[in-house]
Amino acid sequence: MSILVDKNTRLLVQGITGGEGSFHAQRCQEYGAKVVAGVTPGKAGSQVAGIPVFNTVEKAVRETGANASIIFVPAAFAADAIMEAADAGIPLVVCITEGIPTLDMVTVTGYLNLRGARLIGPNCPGVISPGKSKAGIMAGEIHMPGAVGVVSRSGTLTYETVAQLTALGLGQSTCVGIGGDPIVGSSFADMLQLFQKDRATRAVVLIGEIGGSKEQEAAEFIKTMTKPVIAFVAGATAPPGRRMGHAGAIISGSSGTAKEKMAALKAAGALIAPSPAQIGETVKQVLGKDSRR
Amino acid sequence: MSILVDKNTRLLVQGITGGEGSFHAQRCQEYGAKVVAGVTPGKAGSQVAGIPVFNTVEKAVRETGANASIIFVPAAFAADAIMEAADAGIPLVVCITEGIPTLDMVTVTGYLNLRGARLIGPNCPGVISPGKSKAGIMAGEIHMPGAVGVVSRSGTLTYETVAQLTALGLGQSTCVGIGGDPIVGSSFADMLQLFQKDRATRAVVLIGEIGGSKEQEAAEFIKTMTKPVIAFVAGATAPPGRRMGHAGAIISGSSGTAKEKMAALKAAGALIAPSPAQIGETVKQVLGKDSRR
Amino acid sequence: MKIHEYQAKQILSQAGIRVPKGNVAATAAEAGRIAAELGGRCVIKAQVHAGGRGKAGGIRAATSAADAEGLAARMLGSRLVTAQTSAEGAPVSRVLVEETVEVARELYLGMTVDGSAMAPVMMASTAGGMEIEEVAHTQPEKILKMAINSVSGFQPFHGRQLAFGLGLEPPLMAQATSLMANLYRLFVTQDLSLAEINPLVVTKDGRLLPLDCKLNIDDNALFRRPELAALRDPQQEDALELQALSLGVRNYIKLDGSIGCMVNGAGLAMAVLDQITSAGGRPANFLDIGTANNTERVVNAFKVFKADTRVKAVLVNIFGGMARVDVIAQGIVEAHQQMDITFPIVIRLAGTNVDAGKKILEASGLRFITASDMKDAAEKAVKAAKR
Amino acid sequence: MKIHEYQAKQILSQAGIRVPKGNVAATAAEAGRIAAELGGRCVIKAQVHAGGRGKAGGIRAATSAADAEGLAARMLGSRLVTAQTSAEGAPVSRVLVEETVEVARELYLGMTVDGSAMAPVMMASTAGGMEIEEVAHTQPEKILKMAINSVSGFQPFHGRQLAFGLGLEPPLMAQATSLMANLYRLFVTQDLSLAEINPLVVTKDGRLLPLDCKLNIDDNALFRRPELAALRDPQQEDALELQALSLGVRNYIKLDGSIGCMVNGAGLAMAVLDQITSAGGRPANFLDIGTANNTERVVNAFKVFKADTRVKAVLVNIFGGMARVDVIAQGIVEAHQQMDITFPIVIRLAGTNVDAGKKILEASGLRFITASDMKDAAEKAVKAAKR
Repeated sequence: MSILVDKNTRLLVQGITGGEGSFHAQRCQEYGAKVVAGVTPGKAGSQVAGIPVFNTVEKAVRETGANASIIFVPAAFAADAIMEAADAGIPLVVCITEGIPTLDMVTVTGYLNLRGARLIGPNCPGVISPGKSKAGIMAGEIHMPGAVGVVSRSGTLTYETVAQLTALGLGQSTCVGIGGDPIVGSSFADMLQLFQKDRATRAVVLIGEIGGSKEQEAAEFIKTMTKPVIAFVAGATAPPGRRMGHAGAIISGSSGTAKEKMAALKAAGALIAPSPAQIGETVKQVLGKDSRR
Repeated sequence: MSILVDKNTRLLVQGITGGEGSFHAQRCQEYGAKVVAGVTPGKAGSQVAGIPVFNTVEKAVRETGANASIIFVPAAFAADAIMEAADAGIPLVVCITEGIPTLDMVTVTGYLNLRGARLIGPNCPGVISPGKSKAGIMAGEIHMPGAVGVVSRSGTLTYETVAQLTALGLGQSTCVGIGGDPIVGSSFADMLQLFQKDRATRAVVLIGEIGGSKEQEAAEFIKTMTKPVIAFVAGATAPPGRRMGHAGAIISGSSGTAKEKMAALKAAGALIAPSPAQIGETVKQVLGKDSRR
Repeated sequence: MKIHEYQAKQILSQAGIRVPKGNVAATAAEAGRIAAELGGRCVIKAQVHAGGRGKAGGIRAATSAADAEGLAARMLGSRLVTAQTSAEGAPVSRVLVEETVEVARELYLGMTVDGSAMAPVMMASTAGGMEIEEVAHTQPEKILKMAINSVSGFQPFHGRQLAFGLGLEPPLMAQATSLMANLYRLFVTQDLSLAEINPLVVTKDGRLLPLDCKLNIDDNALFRRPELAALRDPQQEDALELQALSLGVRNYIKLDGSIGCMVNGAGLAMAVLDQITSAGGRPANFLDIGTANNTERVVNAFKVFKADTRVKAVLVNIFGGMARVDVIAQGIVEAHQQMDITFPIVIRLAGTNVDAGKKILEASGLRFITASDMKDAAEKAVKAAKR
Repeated sequence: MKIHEYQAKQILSQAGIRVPKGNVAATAAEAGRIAAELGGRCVIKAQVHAGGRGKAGGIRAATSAADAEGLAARMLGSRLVTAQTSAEGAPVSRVLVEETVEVARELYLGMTVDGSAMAPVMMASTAGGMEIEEVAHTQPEKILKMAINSVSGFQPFHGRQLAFGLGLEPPLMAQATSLMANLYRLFVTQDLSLAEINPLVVTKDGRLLPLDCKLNIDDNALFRRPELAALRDPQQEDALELQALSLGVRNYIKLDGSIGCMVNGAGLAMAVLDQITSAGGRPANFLDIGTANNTERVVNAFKVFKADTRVKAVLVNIFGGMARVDVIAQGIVEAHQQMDITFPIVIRLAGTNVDAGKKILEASGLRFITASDMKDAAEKAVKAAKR
């Protein structure tokens, strides 16, 4: 098993005729994802690598049965694209786009809540269930099927983590980047809940960042989990009040620091990796000790 | 039993220091309702007939445990008052106010949906569970405790119906006016569902009006009901395209006519009273024949 | 509240929606000048609050400024009788003089508030120019409907879905979504209750233009839209209804019978009309006297009955609740003191303070026909009106 | 994006919020004239993008126009060093000259977007004039918070609840709810990321006035707020960061160490800073090179490293995904061709096209210190910087 995406995922690519959309649609396809449709308004009838293109998501869903969407449209139009996917009844929307205005995301999350759709991102690398499917921009080849779930606010730091895991022979059930913006569709806690229920996942790696309080909320959920959680929070040495690339990564007040976040995670029972280079090792220690299957 | 209000209802009156608010707060109290608080911004600390007045609903709820609110504030401020009640966690809000702009009600119903609060009205006479409690402006003395549920879009036509029922010795479990506006918080179907579940209710009277399609939606639900429904739809002789006092009572297109509504209700198994003066008699015939308890 | 087509188009234009070139004229000379500015060839449209103008001769093509002036001269000051007006028709005091547009396609675009969806709904159809309710009845699949909840508001995807559904490809698609976004914003910010652009035409030179437009404003919201309230044209309203309104009798609607009705509550008032009809009579009006407890409004209602020469009898049916029966009774007595009332009055009273009310009527020494219930009242009123 | 206090107050004023009387001056003479218009007695406030101005002498009371002119003359052209600026301080090129206000109470009012509530949040406190984060830490009960979801938007009841919570009774309550409604509308329509009125004062003559105000604009929304984007004051920004920005290196933040960093991805970049620190070194900057696959941005990043005289070594850590390692490697080689690079460069490469990237570096014949993973890279960079 796995979470979010698997062999049954029928992927739609919004913005498929753009450079990134077209490139990654093909990479997902090559990895084994069923990419069933693309959407670019006004480009209906054309194809990208054999994938049919539609004018609207509604039509694409009606004709192809797409049940997940990955979005590559530019920031100014991304909120509309996410809502279009939810309106068309797509239950899982992955938004890669970076730089979406925060207040657009207030509207989007309110609307998705109403429609009952799940959003991963924006400003995220997406989702991969190694060996099954990929709705994301991560390099598929660094992954390996297995029992470790990975959830992160950061893209490349996830790759780093996955590379460490794979090098140590620790495969992954699913890796999710939830995104680095102040408002994202899914929280750490949402993903931990799915991993806790997923039979294929034996341990979860959580990679946090400075800013906000999502790691503290995750800590509250970790208290209720039976599976081990290994955590790292980036930005311990970042100066306060600055936006560190990720719009969410601003330390404001006392609750946003890496120190406090790590303390909360530790108090909730998570194991803290001593440095970003030691995340893989820490997982190995835990799984070695962990007698539960 | 009964629906919506009973002996456990702790009623808050919003706009209690106004003429109507103060008058009806006392009438509800006299009828036996537990009127625990009133709200008028800026009048905290004062009293109306022994009922303490607060500045905000939040404070009133915190201090008195109010679990229902009846609203008498003017139309321009009523939407805000309804949302304030829902925001403070009140699960049942009854809005008497007439003349609220339709688009305000779009906002209000969206917000109440989010908060999980139930709204009765606006532009309605409210709710009475005879012998138990009253959150409305109906004259209590025409009612009589019993087994007939009444739900109506109209105020005085409800009184007319209740008077007929009482004169025939047919008491009422609960009488609800859902309001005559195009957008109201609760539909016929919502109320029918509660009456169907209510053990004290043996039959339900539904009084519809021209305009909209709420009666047709009710008909859909009636198909699933085991209790008899007696219906009347006012406005069979009203001219199309005119607003008959109730903003909702405009016949537009073909689906809003009394004829179509009565046909839909009849097809769903409801008994149609031949005239507004014969609603009581029709109920009596049904309950006489009805062998179910 | 209804407004004229020319007013509606001005509002569209202010909302950023392109409308046909043209202007409104109150005199034939003015119409001629506008026609000249448009190059002579133009369309003259009678401004009345009713549809069906085309078939009734209220929309005419002019070939020159002189022609336009002549057509306007014939329309202005006349009354236009259409399928939607009374037999007397509606007075034409203004005409809209507009450019002639070469039409390639006729579409429909409308907005209203859907009580079931509890949201504004945008409707679009390729069956433009037709009566949309007729289309809804016979070809419902031809109407695209989209409820727009207030969480998202109108988003470009709503527009694309409707536009592609209408078969509008880029660049018309972009024109359409922009027009729809502007119409939505207008609707929700200006408290409209109905907006209809029918037909919305695609011109042969590739423009998307509202050829006709109807905007209604939510009466309940007029208090906060003074600039829209000011657009009311009393000339387009019924004389009796206007008189009632000016007397503070707000919920009065003229019908075509002979029995004047005074009832409290809209639902009960409609039921009384039904009861009169089923008793074989015809009501002269709908009148919800409401709950304001003062005798003056009752007196004023009787002034309206008296002004209505068709009224042969009056039926008063009051079920006191918020409204107090004694106040109504007192009003009826005062009406008799203030004017000479010759028609018979059937009265049925019940509810709050009914006994006090009955006593007031008895003490007055006036003659009324009393009734025990609404059926009884209706039957007696029908009988009284036939005498 | 940050803006100045005087700009923020102009924006508040346009949004219908009353602000203290006054004006901004770029010269001492101008300041004197404004002071004279205000009656002589006034306050002179240095305009810099940093808090803590009061304690640092950036806010001074003037007793006359001449006094005001003198104070302004001393401030203008100087650099103000506060607890929130660097040691060099921020340049003062404008002063705000404002009426002196008699303060009865100091309150706090702020808005930001709460990532957990996924909504704008309005915060109010009776602890006005204090650092709100300090209050949040020590007396959290003193901060009233209200998340305002986009379904309802800001409603009067939100305002009443906050105003009564602050102890504001009518008529100040009405002033407060109106101010809050305007602030909310401003926040959501202008894409603000932070709005702080601190202190919001109740004056002795019963006015509610924003005495200081900070507005930040969401960088992601600047594309649709050109009028706000135009308010940027580059003088208030760090010279190296400005240079980076002008070279298209957007995610560059100057830090206080000696190791220049070039990383792809913000999270990985932060982790690299952490790794350098734990290896005993100090990073000179944060730099997320992003995913744009062109060599020019890499070359430009090296231009910034070269311009930064503190840089003793550079650490390049790239985990290719969207970004391709070969392009980055090519960029590093081109940087050496275009400029004389003397500092040692530690390079760790992984991910997409890593082999091609390594070949490019080898083929260049240039000397680099290669590292196997980020820990190794950090340790080697720290060692290199110490030499």
